[in-house]
Amino acid sequence: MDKPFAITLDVGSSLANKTGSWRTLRPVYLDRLPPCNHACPAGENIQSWLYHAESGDYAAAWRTLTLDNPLPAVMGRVCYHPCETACNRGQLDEAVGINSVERFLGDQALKRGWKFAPPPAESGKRVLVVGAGPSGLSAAYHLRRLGHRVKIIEAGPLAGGMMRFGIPKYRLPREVLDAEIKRILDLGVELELKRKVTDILATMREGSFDAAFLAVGAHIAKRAYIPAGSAARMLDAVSVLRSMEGDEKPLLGRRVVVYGGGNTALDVARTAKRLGASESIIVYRRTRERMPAHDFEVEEALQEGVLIKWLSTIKNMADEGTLTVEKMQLDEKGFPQPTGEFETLEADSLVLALGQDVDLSLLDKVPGLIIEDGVVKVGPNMMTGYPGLFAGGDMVPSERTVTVGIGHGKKAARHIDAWLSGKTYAPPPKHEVAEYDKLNTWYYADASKTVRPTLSLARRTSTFEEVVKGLDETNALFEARRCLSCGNCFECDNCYGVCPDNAVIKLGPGKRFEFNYDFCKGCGLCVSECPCGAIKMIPETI
Amino acid sequence: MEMQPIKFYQTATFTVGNRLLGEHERSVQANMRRTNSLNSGHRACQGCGEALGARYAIDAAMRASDSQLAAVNATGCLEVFSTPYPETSWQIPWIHSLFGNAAAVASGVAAAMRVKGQEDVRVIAQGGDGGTTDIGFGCLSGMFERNDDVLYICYDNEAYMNTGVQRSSATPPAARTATTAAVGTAPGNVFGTGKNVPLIAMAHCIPYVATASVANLRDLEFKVTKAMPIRGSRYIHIHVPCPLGWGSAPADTIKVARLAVESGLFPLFEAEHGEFVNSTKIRRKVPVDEYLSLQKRFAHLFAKPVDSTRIALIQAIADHNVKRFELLG
Amino acid sequence: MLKQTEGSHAVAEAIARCRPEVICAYPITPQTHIVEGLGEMVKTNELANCEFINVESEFAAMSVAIGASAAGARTYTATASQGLLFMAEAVYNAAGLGLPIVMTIGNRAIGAPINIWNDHSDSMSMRDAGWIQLYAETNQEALDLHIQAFRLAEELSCPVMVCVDGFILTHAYDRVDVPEQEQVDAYLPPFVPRQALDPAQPVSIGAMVGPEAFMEVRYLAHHKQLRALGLIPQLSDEFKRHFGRSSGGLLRTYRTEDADTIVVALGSVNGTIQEVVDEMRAEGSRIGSVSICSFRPFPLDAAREALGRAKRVVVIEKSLAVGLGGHLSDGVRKSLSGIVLNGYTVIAGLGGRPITRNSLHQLFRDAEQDELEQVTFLDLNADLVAYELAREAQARTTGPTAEAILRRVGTVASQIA
Amino acid sequence: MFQTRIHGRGGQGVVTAAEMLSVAAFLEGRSAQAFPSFGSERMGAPVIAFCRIDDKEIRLREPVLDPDAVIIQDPTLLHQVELFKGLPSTGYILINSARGLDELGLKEFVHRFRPNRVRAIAATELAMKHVGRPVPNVPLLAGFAAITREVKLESVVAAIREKFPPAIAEKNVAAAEEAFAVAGGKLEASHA
Repeated sequence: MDKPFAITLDVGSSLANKTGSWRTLRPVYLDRLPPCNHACPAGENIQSWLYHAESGDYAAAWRTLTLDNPLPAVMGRVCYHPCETACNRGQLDEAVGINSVERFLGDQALKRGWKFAPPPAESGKRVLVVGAGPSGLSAAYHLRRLGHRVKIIEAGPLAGGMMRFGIPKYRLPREVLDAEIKRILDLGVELELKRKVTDILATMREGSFDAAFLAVGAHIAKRAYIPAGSAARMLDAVSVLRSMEGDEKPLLGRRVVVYGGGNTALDVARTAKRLGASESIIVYRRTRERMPAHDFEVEEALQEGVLIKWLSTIKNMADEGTLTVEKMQLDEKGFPQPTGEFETLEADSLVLALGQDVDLSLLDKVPGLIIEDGVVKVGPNMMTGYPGLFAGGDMVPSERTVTVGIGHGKKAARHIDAWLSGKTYAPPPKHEVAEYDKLNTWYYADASKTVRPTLSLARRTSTFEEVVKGLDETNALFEARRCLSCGNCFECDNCYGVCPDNAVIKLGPGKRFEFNYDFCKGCGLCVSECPCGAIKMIPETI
Repeated sequence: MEMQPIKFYQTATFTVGNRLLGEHERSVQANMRRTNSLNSGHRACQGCGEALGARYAIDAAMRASDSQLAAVNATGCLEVFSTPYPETSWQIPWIHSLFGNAAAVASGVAAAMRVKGQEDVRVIAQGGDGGTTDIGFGCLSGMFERNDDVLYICYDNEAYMNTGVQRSSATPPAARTATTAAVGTAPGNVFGTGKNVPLIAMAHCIPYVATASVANLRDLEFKVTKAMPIRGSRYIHIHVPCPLGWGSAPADTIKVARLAVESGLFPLFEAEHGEFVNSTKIRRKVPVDEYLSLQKRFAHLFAKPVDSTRIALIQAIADHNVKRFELLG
Repeated sequence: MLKQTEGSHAVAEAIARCRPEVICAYPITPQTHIVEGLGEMVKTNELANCEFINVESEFAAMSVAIGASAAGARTYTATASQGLLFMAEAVYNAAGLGLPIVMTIGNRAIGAPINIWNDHSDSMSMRDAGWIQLYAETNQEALDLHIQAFRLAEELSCPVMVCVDGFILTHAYDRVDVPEQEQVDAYLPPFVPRQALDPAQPVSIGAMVGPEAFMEVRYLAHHKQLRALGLIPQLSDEFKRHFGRSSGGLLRTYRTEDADTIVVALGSVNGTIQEVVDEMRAEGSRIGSVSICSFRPFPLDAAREALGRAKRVVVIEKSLAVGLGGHLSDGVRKSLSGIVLNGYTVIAGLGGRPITRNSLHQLFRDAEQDELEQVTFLDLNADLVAYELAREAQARTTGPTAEAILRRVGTVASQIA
Repeated sequence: MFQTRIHGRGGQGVVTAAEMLSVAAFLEGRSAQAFPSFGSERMGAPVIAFCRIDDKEIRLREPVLDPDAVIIQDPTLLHQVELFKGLPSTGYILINSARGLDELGLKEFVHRFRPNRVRAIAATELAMKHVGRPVPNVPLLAGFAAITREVKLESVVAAIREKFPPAIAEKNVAAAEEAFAVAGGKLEASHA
């Protein structure tokens, strides 16, 4: 074409005009820490396993999940999911049902028989793990995957610790627990049952272990002095729940009173109901708001007919089972103070659920340890005062939950691994947290949480069937897709689409994007319109 | 042709792309091989809504026409920032003639294509609100009346921005421009009878009329894609914020456009052969204040004492739109 | 084929033989009969493969033409008077974009006062728009010039205006030779656009050009017209070979050899002038005339060649450059730069005022005696003007002069001379 | 050169008459030029049209100022417009009127012209009779042919057939032939 001068131009020639020079701020992509991950005691990378679940790749999701936690099916049932409390979606409609998706993935794995990948190489090191509870199993799993030979020594008759002896069946079916434990052992972890380690250093010498992780559970019930007649029937929660695992079911009678306000108290009260008690009453000295037990459990218990007497303490128990209860009131600091008002309560048995202690006798001969309030001091690397001796779970100062235990196990394993090769493990630096205000939630459709079905009341009070059911595949997928992917690019193409200067380069599926700073004018539209807050503006250095 | 809402992809129902969707279901803008009809290096301001709207619309038209497209451009920002000698940002056959004749020039191009047996080449005319609703209005109406085979797209930024923000017939009430009262008891544009060009286009009973916004890409692309194959005159009126003229942050361009839609001040609807057929529902209704307060051109409404009277008048306009165009539920 | 027909119809037939692909039509007297004729031919399919578009204004007419031409179609339109002024912006634009549009001007006066009769004020207002301007002397030439105009426009990528005197030619029944289709096809090849809107070869047409290149763009437009000075006679000669008659060219001389007095004019008035020249020659005067066909580009050299040896030049102007005199005179005087002779500008025939043999005869006699003013108004009603000036002097009435004068004339415009 | 001026009102086919006259002359191989004085024809407004006939090319573009013949299609114009301006005593006058020249008050005036060159024809009546419309132009044209002999009747007839669609043409031809006879036209002569 014979084009007239100047008035007719060849297409696309403006590429010669590098508008990037106008910029005073430049956009940069970043990954922020999703609040769920931030809140998870087990350090799960929740957002990233949900990402796989969203596309229906459950195997990949499960593999990502189990990089941090070997017991998803268990966790999906018993975890108190602080992740959901932290979830940004909670401020939009309702938190993502992370826990239920985790359980779905765990159950899928069991159903389909997914296995862990064996360690790439053997390190030749031997590590002893004391206690087959959540913390011990977690440590053993991680250490094994890192290539070390691991042996667990467990005092009890079965592995699982508190997961088995503290948590009732109706919350955690035993076949689920057994299956997930077996999968860990299948990795080549050695387990010795019914052996109580009395002298840890001796045991290590015998077995010539290079290091040890101590994860003994808190199985000793705390006692409180309550004057009682000789015929009065008084038991402790730990033994009640433990005996539930044996053939000899505990005899609690028609009228059961449980003393205490923790989850264990609720477990016992609900168990009593299932054992046929017509009355199951919890006596607690503070108010519902101050109760350490999780509210959803209180709710379930109330639904099942458990009664709770708030602001009450038990003064004594007479032979014929009459309890004297004193009303309390909270002072300005929130502490319960006696009122001098008394009432009586008829009970066939009183179960004390006032907390538990750990048996630390195995440490008696170990020098250099600091022990306070019945727990062992450990460093940030989970190592006790004695080199090579690590500890976690109920044994160390911390909240006592399955999730925390699993987290300790993982953390300890990483440090043990480093220690064994004479190094120190430095955890990767944490990204800034992706707060709600970093998101542009307009792009997310409204989709409320999927409620997990629950067992009918009748069956709940008469059987030990699991109360809360799982999600099926479709609603698990739906739930996974409610994730906002806070702080992490999910390739929605918004930045690529909204740039008025075509200054965003799309690198293709899974490869995300990059900026073309030759043309980016720094308007910041991409930042405002990024739904998940994975871009930020930084000053241009001139 | 029905708008297919994307179901079940909560994470990205309203985003540009969606890795969980099939290629064919994704927006043109999500495509790695999109035309970039208006390519990089143009001289539009930071966060220019018109540059964005033009690429959205023309890329969609390119896909719909299988790249058999020619465009006519009225004088205005779009023309000035896209083709200053010696560079052009257009990737398509494009011509600029005058401020007021884009519609007529397009009629001519369409006639030539018809007579040369190239009816597969689709013709688009585009201009700003000044070139469309004011100076180009006669040619536009003539094109409609002849039902010439042209898709006319108006990028409405509600004033003459190219010449330094003067009032146009598309300037909304109370908005400040260089040619509206700057001070006094009621600064800004008057609460006139208004001039709703989409409705005037409908009065010509042309096959298709629609309004769209840069804040709703899928809706915009759907309408362009629907309009392209129709023979005869078609009109799409796209709301494109102007950070310069509106006094909004460049980064807020889409946010502002979204609030115009969500408040009801800029209704998104479609009409066929003069009849209203449907509207795009408001997802999260907001009061007009949220929209107005982001823009310096309305700042005087919020200066102490807040001009609640005129804000209420604007709210009334929004509420009227919500009723008239069935924007809720 | 010989025909006795109306000028407008003859032009319409010529246009049809040129196979235009897009025709934009908007009615305005006295051009209307041309597009009416073409519309008829498109309807009856006598003119096939042509889009006939009824636009809503002259501005739109030229705009549609711009689009059609830019898309590679051979494009035609016609207008006059106010219509040409209404499309002015687009007229300049078409030239700026180098689009080979051909447009007929049925020359007519410009208001106010509104006046539908013939003069050249309309086309003169666009003389610097960058279009080539050709003026027809007869209906035969009007017809022929359109055929040449398409050749010229398309070879230069430059629009061409063919100016035809309103009523005097457009509405006159005359004998014309309408060429056969084959003849025209042989002379005028199909349109091959220099640039076109084509998805296979996309370009951006109509870029904004700043000070760094605008002068050059304008110079090239000028240069294009200088090239036309060579091309116009060439195409005229070629036309003669094809059609056996001469039409167009830059200018034509009539009995100028040995002439002391030479009259210069545009368009149909040349016929009357030649009659007068013959009368005066018969009476022994050494007088001749020059009919300028190409006003843009202006043939400076040819004019100098034709007029350079005369003692005096009388330019008859059908338009008034208010406050100066005439437009044609500017070109004529410039062409004679450095040559000493008497030059007279005569404003005549404004708004359809008949230019009669008698008046011209007297005028030329006065010229021969060098008794003319620099600028003379032919057949001006001096009394009327004097009266109106006096009236204005004593009563400062505002409002249009036209009404005041018409009251005094007190007769319908149909009355002749 | 023979120059004719036709006076009438818009709607009476004044311009058409001039055009048909020029066509008739053209058909006889002569140069002819017909044109109106006036463009925006409105019903009822006075209209003038001209026709020049010559044996050589006609270059003159001025209105007809010194006509050889004047055709008056509407006698009501008689006292409004200077109908006979420039007409020499040798000139022809043809007036559309059922009444005689005397009744029209032209008795005195026409004395200065040759009697056989002045005629009044009831052209409108003839048009009503044959065509059904009060359009006097065709009968007057035939009358013109009869008294001036500038064009032959068959040329006028041919021009009529060129100008009108067949049905209407034939009615006009009939009107023309009667007018020609009324005007004293000698057919055999015109055929000679």
